[in-house]
Amino acid sequence: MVLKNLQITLRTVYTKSVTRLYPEEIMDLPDAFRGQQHLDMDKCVGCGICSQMCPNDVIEIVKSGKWYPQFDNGHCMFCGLCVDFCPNGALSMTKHFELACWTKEETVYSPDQLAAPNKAELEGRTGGYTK
Amino acid sequence: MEEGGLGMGEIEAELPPNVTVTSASAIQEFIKNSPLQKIVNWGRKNSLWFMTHPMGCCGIEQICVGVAHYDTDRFGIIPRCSPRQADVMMISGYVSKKYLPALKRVWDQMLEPRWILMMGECAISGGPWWESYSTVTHLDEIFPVDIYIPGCPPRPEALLQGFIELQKKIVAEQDRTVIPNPADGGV
Amino acid sequence: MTHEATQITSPTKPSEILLHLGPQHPLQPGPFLLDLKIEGETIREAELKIGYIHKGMEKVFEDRTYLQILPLTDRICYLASNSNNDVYCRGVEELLGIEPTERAKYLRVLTNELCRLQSHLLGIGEYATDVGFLTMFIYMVREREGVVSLLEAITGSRLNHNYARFGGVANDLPPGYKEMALKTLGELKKQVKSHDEMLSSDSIYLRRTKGVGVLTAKEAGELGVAGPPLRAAGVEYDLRRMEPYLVYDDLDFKVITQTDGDVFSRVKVRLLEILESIYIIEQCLDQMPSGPYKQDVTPYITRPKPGEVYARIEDPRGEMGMYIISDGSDKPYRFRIRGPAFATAQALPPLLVGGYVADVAAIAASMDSCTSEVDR
Amino acid sequence: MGDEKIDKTIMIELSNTFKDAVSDVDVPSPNRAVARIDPGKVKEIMQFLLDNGFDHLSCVSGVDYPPDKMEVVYHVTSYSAPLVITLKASLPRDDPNIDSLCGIYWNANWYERETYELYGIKFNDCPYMKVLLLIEEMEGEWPLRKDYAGYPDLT
Repeated sequence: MVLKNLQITLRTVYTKSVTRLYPEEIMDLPDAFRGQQHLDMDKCVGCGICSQMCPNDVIEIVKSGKWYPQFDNGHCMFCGLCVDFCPNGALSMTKHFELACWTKEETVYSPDQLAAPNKAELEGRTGGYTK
Repeated sequence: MEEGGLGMGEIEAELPPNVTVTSASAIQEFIKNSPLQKIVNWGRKNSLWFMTHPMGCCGIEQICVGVAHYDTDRFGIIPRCSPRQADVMMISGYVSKKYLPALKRVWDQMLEPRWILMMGECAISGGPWWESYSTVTHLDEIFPVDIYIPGCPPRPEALLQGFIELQKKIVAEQDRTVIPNPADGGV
Repeated sequence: MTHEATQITSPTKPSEILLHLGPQHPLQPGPFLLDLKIEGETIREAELKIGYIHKGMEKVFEDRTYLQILPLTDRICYLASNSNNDVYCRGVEELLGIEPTERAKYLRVLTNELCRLQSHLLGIGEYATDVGFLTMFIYMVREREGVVSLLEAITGSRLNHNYARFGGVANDLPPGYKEMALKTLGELKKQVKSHDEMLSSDSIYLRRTKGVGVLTAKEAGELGVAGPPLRAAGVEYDLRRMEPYLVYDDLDFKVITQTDGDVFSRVKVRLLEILESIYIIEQCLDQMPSGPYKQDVTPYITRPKPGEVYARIEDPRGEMGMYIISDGSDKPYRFRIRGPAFATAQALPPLLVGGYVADVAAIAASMDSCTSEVDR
Repeated sequence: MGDEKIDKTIMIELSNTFKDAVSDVDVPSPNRAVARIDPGKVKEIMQFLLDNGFDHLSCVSGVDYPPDKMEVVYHVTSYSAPLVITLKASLPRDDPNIDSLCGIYWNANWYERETYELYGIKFNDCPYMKVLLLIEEMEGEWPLRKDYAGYPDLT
């Protein structure tokens, strides 16, 4: 009984390791994954529908050149409603989730930061673990 | 200790000659200003034991981060059950007016050096319940917070990244244990 | 079992002491305070104090439009977020007078059952830690990661899925999903069977759980619990069978029951339900029709006709109900959440009275109540 | 768990037995039934339902209709049939109180306490009418009433 259970435990020693070696490699995220929003500055017209859709009052339309949305990630729950209802398809969900920062001010993402490319992909840290 | 003047105050006069006294805080002060602190910080950063303290959705990811798939032991980050054995408290959810006194007490029970991770948007800003009559927002004014991890809930990887950022912050000596915020009253 | 035990009185005899468990306590899935009056090792009175993460959800929901509520319903109980999405959408669909498409119904059943899988896996895992079976916890969370990845591939999020929409779902299955799912679930089935064997053969574990915290069918009915604790007592009460919603009518499944109603049976019910859910998912993947997965247009302002609806669903924890009153505007007039965990938590103190302090962890964890949902 | 026939006919029986106390009976769908009841008779009606196989009190909730009305809504159902009966009792808003059901359905206790603290509806004879979810200082604020001033809390 107890010995049999020990056998099961011993058998797992010889199975494949499941640990995802995070900082070096990021697992393959599905296409549907909802991470940090990406803003296509060419397509955005600053209509503010995303801001109205948001349940949490995350999005503020600010002027940086033209009018663009600014995201307060400290409020955002990444539900994807803003992306679903963007009439021009300017917003999209990326696979970028590494958002930890040192101060509260850094959680606010300006339009320029939203339009920047994905950091992890630039560093080539994706792939590796599918499960 | 060659700089025998450390911490010697009024009691000096009552001591026999060739005897110097010092105090714990003076030793701490001395270490802080010497290269020894780098070794201390190296030790601290590699043994960030966190308290399992699930308070909401983030609590589930907090549980997941400790086991096989993410295995925080690789970084010396180990879940502990008691606040007295933990270095890191994760505020992993909405704090209500009812829970705030208990949370403060848990925080007071932790030994220094100690750090706080704000996990998830509920802790950072109140999240979806930011307007509610029952939740406390602006927790960063109440607790000395070191790392903010947005996400609802953040993936376990994002939480790990938060820990790595905290390690960086400790090495850089920018954490709130070293540089307390004057508003905290020297917490 | 005394039914009157709703509040605790201060100790009178010198042999009695008051024991607080919580609000922060490692055995808990969330903060709550369990006050016990004990004499020796026997519990004389128990009182559960909740509200430590009360968020005022019902008030917040009255201030959001129907579509904005949708992601917030995830957060009622994060382990059953698909069920919550689904029951809310069915409520609003009934108010609007629309019907989800056929494929969407299958997709919702699929995600609901996946959600049940991961909830039960974590529930058993947490329970296993509380009875001192840490290995099982690590195995269970390892198994759960596979299910979570399956959910993530469809919905795009690990926990709070925000997947159902009025009249459909948010997105379709990714390509190659069926093969991936069958592979993972096949492995899971094997593992769960092995774990089941492990749990029912370990003599230490059996002594710890058999005959502990017995809740008979009659008592469970009086205490108003539903879900696995009730089915463990032998009552075949499952809304999937009794009030079939979505496509549960067309699917073949058993309602799992046990007879003893003790801690062991409650966990056994969950383990067997995992296998049953896998069977339902396999059927779903086979029978899923092609076609649109959502209505053509999702309006971003929804104004249902004045009226009211009470929609309910079989959550992993029992009966989840939502009572929505619409006054014709774009926001609900009243939104009432009837959570299964609330009922289960309420039934916990009477169950503890008369037992031993050492069994508190096992009984509390075997009821598997979700604090977030209790407090709302 | 009773072996009685539990279906919509209960509504006809109910309105026949309590002629003055039950009104506006409506059966919108096969599994749902709605009725309005007299708050003075709530205990008798619930006892009647319990005796007829409706052994599960699903939910008790309050609804606020300013300026003068408040409602307590009961959802009663059975472990052996899918019918959900919604019963509504209207109360005056300036002094809302109604009899407690704790003696009939044990699990009414927490639901009634919750309704009390959120709406200020008093349940007579409830064994422990104190706040359940809120902090004690908030007793008397009744946050779910429509005219509650503390929401949104934008501090």
